[in-house]
Amino acid sequence: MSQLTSSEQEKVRSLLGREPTETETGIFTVMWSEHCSYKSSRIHLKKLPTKSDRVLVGPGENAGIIDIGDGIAIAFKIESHNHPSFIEPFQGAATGVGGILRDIFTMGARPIAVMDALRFGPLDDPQNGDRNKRIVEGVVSGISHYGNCFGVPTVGGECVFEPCYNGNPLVNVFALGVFKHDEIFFGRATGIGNPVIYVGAKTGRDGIHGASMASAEFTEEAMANRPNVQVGDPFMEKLLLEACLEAMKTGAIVGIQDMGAAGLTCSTSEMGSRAGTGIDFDLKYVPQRAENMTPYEIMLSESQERMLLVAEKGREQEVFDVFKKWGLDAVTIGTVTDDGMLRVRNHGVVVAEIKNRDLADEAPLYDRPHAVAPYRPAALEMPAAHAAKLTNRNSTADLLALVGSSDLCSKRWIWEQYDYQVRTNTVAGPGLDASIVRIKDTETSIAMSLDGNARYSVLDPREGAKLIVAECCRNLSVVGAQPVAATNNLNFGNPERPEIMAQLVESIEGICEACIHFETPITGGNVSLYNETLGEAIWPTPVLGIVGLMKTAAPAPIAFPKEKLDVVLLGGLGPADHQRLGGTQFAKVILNDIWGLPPALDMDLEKRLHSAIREIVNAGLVDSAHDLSDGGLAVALAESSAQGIGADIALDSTLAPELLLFHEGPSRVLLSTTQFDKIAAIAAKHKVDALRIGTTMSGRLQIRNGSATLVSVDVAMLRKTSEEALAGKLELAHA
Amino acid sequence: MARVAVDVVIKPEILDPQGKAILAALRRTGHPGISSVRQGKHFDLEVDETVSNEDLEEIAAHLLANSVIEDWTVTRLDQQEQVQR
Amino acid sequence: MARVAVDVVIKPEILDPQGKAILAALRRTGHPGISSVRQGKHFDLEVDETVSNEDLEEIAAHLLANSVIEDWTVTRLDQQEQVQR
Amino acid sequence: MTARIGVITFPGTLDDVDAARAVKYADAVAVPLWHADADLRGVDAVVVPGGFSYGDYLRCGAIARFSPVMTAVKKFANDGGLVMGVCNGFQILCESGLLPGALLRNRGLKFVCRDVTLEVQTTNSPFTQNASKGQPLRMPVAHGEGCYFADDATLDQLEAEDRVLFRYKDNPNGSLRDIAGVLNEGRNVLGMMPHPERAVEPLLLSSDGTGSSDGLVILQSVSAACAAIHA
Ligand SMILES: Nc1ncnc2c1ncn2[C@@H]1O[C@H](COP(=O)(O)OP(=O)(O)O)[C@@H](O)[C@H]1O
Ligand SMILES: [Mg+2]
Repeated sequence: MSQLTSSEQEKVRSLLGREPTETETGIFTVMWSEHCSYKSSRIHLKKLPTKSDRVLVGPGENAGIIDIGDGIAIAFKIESHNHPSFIEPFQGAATGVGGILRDIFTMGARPIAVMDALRFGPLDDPQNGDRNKRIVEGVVSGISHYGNCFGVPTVGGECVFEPCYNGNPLVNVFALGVFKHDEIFFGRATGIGNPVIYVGAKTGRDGIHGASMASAEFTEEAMANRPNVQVGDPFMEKLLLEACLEAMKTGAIVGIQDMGAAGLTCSTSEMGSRAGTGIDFDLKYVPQRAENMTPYEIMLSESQERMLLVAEKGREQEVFDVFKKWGLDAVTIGTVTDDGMLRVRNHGVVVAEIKNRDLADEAPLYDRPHAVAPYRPAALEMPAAHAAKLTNRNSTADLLALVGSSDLCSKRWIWEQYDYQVRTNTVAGPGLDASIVRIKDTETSIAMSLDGNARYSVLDPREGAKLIVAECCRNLSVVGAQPVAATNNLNFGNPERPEIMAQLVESIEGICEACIHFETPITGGNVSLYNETLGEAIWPTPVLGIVGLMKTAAPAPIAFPKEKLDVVLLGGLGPADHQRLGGTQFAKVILNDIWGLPPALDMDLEKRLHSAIREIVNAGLVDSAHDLSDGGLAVALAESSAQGIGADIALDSTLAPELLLFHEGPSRVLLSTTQFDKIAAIAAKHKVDALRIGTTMSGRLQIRNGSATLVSVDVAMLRKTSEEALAGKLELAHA
Repeated sequence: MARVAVDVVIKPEILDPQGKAILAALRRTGHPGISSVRQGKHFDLEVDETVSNEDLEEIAAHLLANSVIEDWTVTRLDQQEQVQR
Repeated sequence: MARVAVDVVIKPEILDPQGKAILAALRRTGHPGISSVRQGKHFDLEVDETVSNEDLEEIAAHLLANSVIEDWTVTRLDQQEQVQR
Repeated sequence: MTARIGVITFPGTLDDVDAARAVKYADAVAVPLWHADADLRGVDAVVVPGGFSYGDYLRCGAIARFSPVMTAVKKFANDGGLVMGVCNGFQILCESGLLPGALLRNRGLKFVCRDVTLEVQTTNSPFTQNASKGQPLRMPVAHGEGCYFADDATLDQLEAEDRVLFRYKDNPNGSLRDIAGVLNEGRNVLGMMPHPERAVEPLLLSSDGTGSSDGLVILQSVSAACAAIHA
């Protein structure tokens, strides 16, 4: 459990001019925790680009908001629930979904899509495999339970396994909502004398200190100390959503904020500090589920499904009526004041009295040392022993191993548990490069992609971050969307270690460079630090969520749909070498190793490729489209074949087979088409290569290079290997 | 062969949304005399004589219940006696 | 105030895939002595003196259990006695 | 005269908006009905849509059946009114006793969201009168408890009386005899797990090859049956 440091305690004393009460100490501890105050990351986050013509609300609010035309806006954000998901996977993941959904609808937007980025320890880990399986099952069913019952489609995500997540799984959830420009609400307590109203679930002793727990490493002691588990009630959240949106329509609500981390403390002080006002309230009015709760416990409880709102004085009844209709508690607990103080009473007696500004603006800010090389647990060159293993390989067997590996196999076992089509907006659900939801009654759709390849980040955090942004934007472009804005979740280890802090700083700076280059300003995000268990830090894992806009239309499938189409590799074969093979899935699955550098990214070329592929797909010139990412060319071919028919591919390259087939150089897209000439013309215009590499055919995927046949495999075999892998590894095939 | 019942309930301090919803339904359908409902799981096991009380306790704690949020009791039905921890 | 337990189990002739999955897990983790597992629901109610045995029976039969697929027992815990139908 | 089809909203209902939209696609008027009102507003037919009414706590549909609107729906159905329950709506109708049987946890123990193919078993119903016997219909399922169960005698009777309306070609949940939808004795109440209201526009999910508007034929049948009542 993180506590205030002695200098922080000193600062509290000097701000208050006296000793804090027990409740005040609790309030400062959570508000100044890493989770709430971003004290280690704030000075670096300031570097991020946050503006464009479309950005209506940038970082700092509950979610970022961008304009999408027609008077419509979207709000979106990503949030982590890593620690709780380790302690209790089902509830931890479920309440993670609940939390991010509240962030969206507290701004007035109706959530229309969720995506999840998951990281687990390997399912076949000798020591932790069984526990990892239970965590996977728990997390996926928790997300499924909450999202499905709330009624928001979970339209995609990603799921990766590495040993560094054995003791520290990651659950990052992205949510996106839609509303009109004039329906936007803020978490501001404006209007002196206005009533402060508590709505939703009763307050219990749940998750007390969740925020400060999320700011400390796991120790044996913390694991034994488990009363922090919060239980989510998605049904209550659905009622809360409908009631809040309906109450907002009355015009009687002035400001509204969800109670997330640090519950009542955070919502009251943030609403006050944003508006420059104070809030004076009495805990005796707070609906309570448990008996004899102390002021400290009520202020720090993280019971779920609660909101705080400020109404226009005299119009409370309109608000109460709406909440009553939906069967929810709504009670006035205090008023907005002009003195800027957070004043908490318990049956009239003041138990805490703090300037709101002191909690928000005076929070500590650290420039933690980072002038060292980022922590890097891998050699720079390919270990010599691998050279021998690379000769005379059976590339067909390697491809099957990759297609059936836990990172690359079909994630159907996961996403079929999610209702990815409720509310009938899902144009493209899980399974495509990007997911697409249409905005009803407009011609616009939103495409979205989550990515975060930590193998690249651990080898070079700056280049890794750029590659992630590039991949997200490439995924969006492949379905025809223009990337417009981003959110990010920075999952790192202990920032008090300079080599970890260096990873964080390098990653943030890489995101900056790439987001400027690809014109996707960051509108918000989340930082999750101290992802370490028993001294073992996770790899640096920045996860980007990027959204794009497109005219509503069905995108091309990934699948090769029919015979005798030209197979085209837009962007060409690309350069490759063995140093840059070290971060690939080939290195991981086949050689069980990691070394070297991530694939080389030319951001100018990448951006030209995005323009070219958008123009090509939007002109309706392709029968299928799929970008190259993990696993490289051969895996992309296998995926397009497994979902459709096969192909006969003839390459002519001097690259060694493992490089040719499996290098992960970016800036490449695989197409099938009957209109190669038109595609080549568009590609030439954008100065991008368009290489005709083969023809689609039924039954088999065959890859030749010159006179050598590298791969020859049954499409049915590819499909079976990909589709059955995950359930098989989870040992559920026979359950 | 013996019959064993294991009852698993959510710990008292932890929210039980199911129980809450059932209680609300009972209120609406005219049962004001019920003041609390908690929903849990019930398992009926058939075990042979090789299964000791310690085995049962371990099965309940590790497989049937989630000790982070649930409590449990193990009862041998033929003896109507609760297994002590 | 009295405490009442209601246990609801799927009828024996109906397949219980959850119970089967648990049994399979027990086999895998080395508990061959368990020959059958059936999973059901357990309810803990707190009731006042206005609530008769007939009321409890009716609540169990009409709300807590679905008689098409489930059987149930009602037990007043203070008396450890099963309410007779 | 245009058919007026009621769509019920319980706390926790999710598919009411989609159902209302689908009703409009079938050239009928959607009339919102609220769980707390016992008034059906003079509608010609009622859709009990999917979702998680009352959180689906206890058993799916078990709590919703006690709501005032369901008292009205029971009376409406007993008087011959057309009632169609989809997904959670099917569960509610079974729990209410308007349809035989019950819906158990999926055999695979997981929630499953997937496109399935149904086969129309009979056109002798107001819900399938515009379809043809044996017609395959593609539409999604999305449920955790959709395994249809009834005892053998009941199943035999359903079959003997031609009351199995749809069967799965690719059973996703373990339903007995692949049953996806059943009728009541009066043939005026339908329950089905798959979602016709989600399959009214080919655009959605078309790139997986799953985009379908096959659900329309069911809603159009209802719409036509309502119009016939007026005629
Ligand atoms: N945890 C998950 N939840 C939902 N969908 C997932 C999840 N993991 C993977 N998917 C889906 O599986 C497909 C393949 O994922 P991935 O290989 O990560 O895509 P890409 O390489 O294009 O980013 C995507 O459509 C993705 O949405
Ligand atoms: Mg992709």
